[in-house]
Amino acid sequence: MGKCINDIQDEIIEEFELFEDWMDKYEHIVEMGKKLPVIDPAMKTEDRLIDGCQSQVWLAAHLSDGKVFYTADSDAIITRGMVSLLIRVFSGHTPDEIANAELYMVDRIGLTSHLSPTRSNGLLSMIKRMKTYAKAHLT
Amino acid sequence: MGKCINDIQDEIIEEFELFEDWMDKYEHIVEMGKKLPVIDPAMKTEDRLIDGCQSQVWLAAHLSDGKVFYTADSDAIITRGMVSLLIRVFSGHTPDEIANAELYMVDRIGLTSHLSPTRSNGLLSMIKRMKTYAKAHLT
Amino acid sequence: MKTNIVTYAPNAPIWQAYRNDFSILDRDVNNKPLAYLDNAASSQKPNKVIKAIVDYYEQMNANVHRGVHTLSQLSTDAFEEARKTVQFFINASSEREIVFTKGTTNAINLVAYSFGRTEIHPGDEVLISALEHHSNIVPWQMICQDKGAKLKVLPINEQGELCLDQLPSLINKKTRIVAISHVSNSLGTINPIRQIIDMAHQQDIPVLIDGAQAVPHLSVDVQALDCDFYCFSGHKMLAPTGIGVLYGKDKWLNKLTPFEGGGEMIKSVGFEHTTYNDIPFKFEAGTPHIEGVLGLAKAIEYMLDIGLKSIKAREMYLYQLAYERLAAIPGFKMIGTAKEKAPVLSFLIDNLHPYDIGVLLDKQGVAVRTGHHCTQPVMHFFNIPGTIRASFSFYNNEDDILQLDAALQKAIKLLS
Amino acid sequence: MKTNIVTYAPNAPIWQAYRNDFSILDRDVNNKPLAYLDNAASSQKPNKVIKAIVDYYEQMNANVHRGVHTLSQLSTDAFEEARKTVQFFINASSEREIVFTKGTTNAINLVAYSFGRTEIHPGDEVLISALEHHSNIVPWQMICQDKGAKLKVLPINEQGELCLDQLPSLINKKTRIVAISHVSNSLGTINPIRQIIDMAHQQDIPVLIDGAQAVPHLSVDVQALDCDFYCFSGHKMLAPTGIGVLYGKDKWLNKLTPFEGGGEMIKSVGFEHTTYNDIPFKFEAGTPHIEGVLGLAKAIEYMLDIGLKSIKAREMYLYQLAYERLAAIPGFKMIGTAKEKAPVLSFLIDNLHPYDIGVLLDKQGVAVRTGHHCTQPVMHFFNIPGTIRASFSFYNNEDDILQLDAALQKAIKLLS
Ligand SMILES: Cc1ncc(COP(=O)(O)O)c(C=O)c1O
Ligand SMILES: Cc1ncc(COP(=O)(O)O)c(C=O)c1O
Repeated sequence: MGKCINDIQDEIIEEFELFEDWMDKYEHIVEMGKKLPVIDPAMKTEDRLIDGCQSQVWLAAHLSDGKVFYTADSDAIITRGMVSLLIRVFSGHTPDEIANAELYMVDRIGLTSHLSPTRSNGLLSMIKRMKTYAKAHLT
Repeated sequence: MGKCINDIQDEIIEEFELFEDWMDKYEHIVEMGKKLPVIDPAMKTEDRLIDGCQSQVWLAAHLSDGKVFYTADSDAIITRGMVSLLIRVFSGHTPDEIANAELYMVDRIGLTSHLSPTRSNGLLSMIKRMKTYAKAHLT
Repeated sequence: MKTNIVTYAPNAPIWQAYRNDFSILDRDVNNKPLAYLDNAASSQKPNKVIKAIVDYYEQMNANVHRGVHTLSQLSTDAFEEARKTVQFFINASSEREIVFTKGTTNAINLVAYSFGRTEIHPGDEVLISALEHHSNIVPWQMICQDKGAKLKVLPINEQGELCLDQLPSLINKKTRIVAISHVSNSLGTINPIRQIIDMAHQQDIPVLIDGAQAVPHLSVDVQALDCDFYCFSGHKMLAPTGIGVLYGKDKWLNKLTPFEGGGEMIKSVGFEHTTYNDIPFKFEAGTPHIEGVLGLAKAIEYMLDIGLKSIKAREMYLYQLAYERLAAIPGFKMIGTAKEKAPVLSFLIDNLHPYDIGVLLDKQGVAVRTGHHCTQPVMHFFNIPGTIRASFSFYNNEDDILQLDAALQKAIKLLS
Repeated sequence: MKTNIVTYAPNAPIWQAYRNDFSILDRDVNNKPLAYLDNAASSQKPNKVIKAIVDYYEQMNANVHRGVHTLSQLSTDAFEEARKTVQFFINASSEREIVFTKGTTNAINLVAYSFGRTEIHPGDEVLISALEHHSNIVPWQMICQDKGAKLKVLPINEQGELCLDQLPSLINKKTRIVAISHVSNSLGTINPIRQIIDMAHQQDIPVLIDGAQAVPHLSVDVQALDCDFYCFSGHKMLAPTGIGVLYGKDKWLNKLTPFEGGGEMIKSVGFEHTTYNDIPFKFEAGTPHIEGVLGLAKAIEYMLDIGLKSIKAREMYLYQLAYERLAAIPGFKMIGTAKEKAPVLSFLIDNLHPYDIGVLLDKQGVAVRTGHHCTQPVMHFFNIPGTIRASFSFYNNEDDILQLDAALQKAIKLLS
């Protein structure tokens, strides 16, 4: 059995504690952004697009074996990095776990500003959609 | 021959110098307002009305013997007092004298605020009309 | 016995402390202490509101929304936080129902244009009342003229109250919207809007409430009222000029087309096709009045800190005190004697012209408003050129009223 | 040789003194000194402007026009004095041609609605350009849709300049109005509006100029330009938010019907018949943004004190300096290379996303704008998601630019 959502969040928090300054932190995010598997361009359809005004996010999800798996992409690399973090937290869990998860990690690693409702990067809408998808598959 | 316009203005200035405080000054204005001959209601027509938003002024003028004579009225007594002062200054003079007169008296007796363009008592428009009438009869 | 002064002054030292928050009240006018009794025209601003403006400019000024940089983030967060403060203040069900406007007038025009564009057709009717401020008359006249619709008017009685019994006969199948003030600015009448809204809703007719004179004095709950639109201005409730609010029910704001076009209010712009943003942004074209919004939120906090109930009690006490002093003056005639009243005292003295009184009160440091108060139809109804209006705020005090009383008596003496 | 710094800094100590008038520039952002280079979005405000607001509220706040009492008189006088200051600033022939609005967007909408109501008919055309801010696109789209008219667009070339040669073929008997920006906000292009106005006037077509980005940098003379309407915002030129100006030729303002209805804009109101006030009041419904108007006048005085020519020289010096530093960075690509430019530097670095750069510059205290800058059609034309835009004001200095340069290089390294 895989780790539960909060274990992954704690793991990420620990990971980020290593970084001394913002440079290292963002370097890490950019790194993750680069590593996120590139999405099939055919998947980048209108209905998967979350328009963030400045950077765009595409999100796809499917249910397999009672668990939700997400794939996502963005045109901005920092947003990709954040997207990759969120997928790492949510992907592979049951709809129930996802729907009820409390996302405290972003705050703790000092990246809250990226999720402020007034940020124009589409991340907050992405989380909403991730949860909405999970809720739609609640048993 | 009557006094010239500036003589009358100086006379009024002297008159007002007697007053020690605003009370006396306004008492005098109200007094003059009361003394101003009442205008024939039939004369209070639309075209003679100067709408000042708060108090209204009616102005009539006629030329006699090459001199302009004004009659005027207002629904507010302080405005009537001011009107009476202005008539005293301008009435009975030639169009030329009126058109070229510089009205310094209001300032000197400390009532400028009544003539500020933003005052809503119609006095400034009244002076304009008095001069316009005179100009129309310049020889 | 000349006067019958109410002796209950709720918690006076506290009120003196609040008064001290308004520096302007310390100034002289014509060498007399200022007695500012023109609050219905515009209120004064507490130091905290002024400071909020200064702080904004000294610490975080930047254009809101869309910006990635920190100042822009800070401004945007504060701006949207302020929207929630307004939501809380009038108990809207969502902050998306709060649209920032230039003021009440702008808010009413927004509805007249946007609602009018799709909902008003030739032969339709718009119902207002005879008590309305010009700002709740002229926009409807304009849209009615544009659309070939008809403006209907609910009359008032001698007390300055709406003739509610005539409402059923004025609302019919052709009525598209009812637009009524919560509180009359020239007479102070508090209108029974709850009843009016209910009656209109029974026929599925939406109601707009002009709340410009209500929010400074009453606690307003738009959900309890169930009104469809509610409009008010910041400057009459301790906030800066140039800012106001349109509350609109979610369903209406979503349904209506935008009023002004420009930045902020779009999702995407092409020359062929433009899609609009979500509410409330759809109705907020252009860079907003950011300092005004922050000042408004601060003003609301300030009022809530004092407590809306305390404010009301204090103001009615002052109003009552003023009424009892002035009513003792021979020739005093109150205009507007409704049972339910806000702290607005409109009156005349015999046949004296309001303008004359206004000038002489001003000479004695007393600021009241004279004239028609942008409600000419009300003046026509009473067949008067205008009134003298003293309007009270919680920061006024007994001295202001004594000064008004004495100055008024002196003015009358001088004019008689 | 990596850079080729222009070494001429006109009168640097003076500029440091001016910079000191802007307290906010002393603050830190993310533990770095703030380098505010988002001036095209909104400018910072000098202490004198902030003080003008405070003084207004502490000394003379009262509603303007109509009031008899002293504070109302003082406010009104200051308000109307401010109108004259604006008149002087753009050399209008009369203060009656100055209408106060909420901003540029509001001013353009006013014209689109009021002009549109009587002057645009089915089949008519409105001509704008491909360089316009959404605020000079959407209002025209909306009125064209309402009226069954057509929106025509003057294209731009690869330099981001208007294709002036195509103008004659786009202006014809059906064209009712031409609406063009003086200066582009996303690229900085200064448009040849004098020529455009002349060409339009030859066919008796009125021209509206969106001057939002011009007034902070250039000296504007509406009589010399002979434009029919000129619009701008206070907040981009050192003045408060929520205030702007519509200049309109006397003959047009007199001819057009009002936009919004309400207080101030009427002469008399009856339910049957309402007559409107004279210009400019006819277009100023509701209580105006008084502190904003006074702040705007103060901002103008401040700019005129420095001198518009000096401001321009200083800003072009900073722009040139920035350009030469950044152009030396590998992958730097300027977007918008018009011959005539305002101090706005829009650029991209290779294929890096503007948003990523924006975030990393912000981490280093540098505030620039990234994105489409409310000119999506311009971004479509260049087929880019947006740009990074550094825009300069006279109060910026060499350090701001060095900080931008260093931060940009660090961001690029991190992203590559
Ligand atoms: C060229 C141009 N036009 C219009 C506007 C809109 O100005 P405001 O948002 O102040 O109404 C702007 C501001 O972004 C602009 O740069
Ligand atoms: C009842 C009422 N409605 C509307 C208005 C107009 O408000 P504003 O001038 O702030 O737009 C006022 C203010 O005078 C008012 O008292």
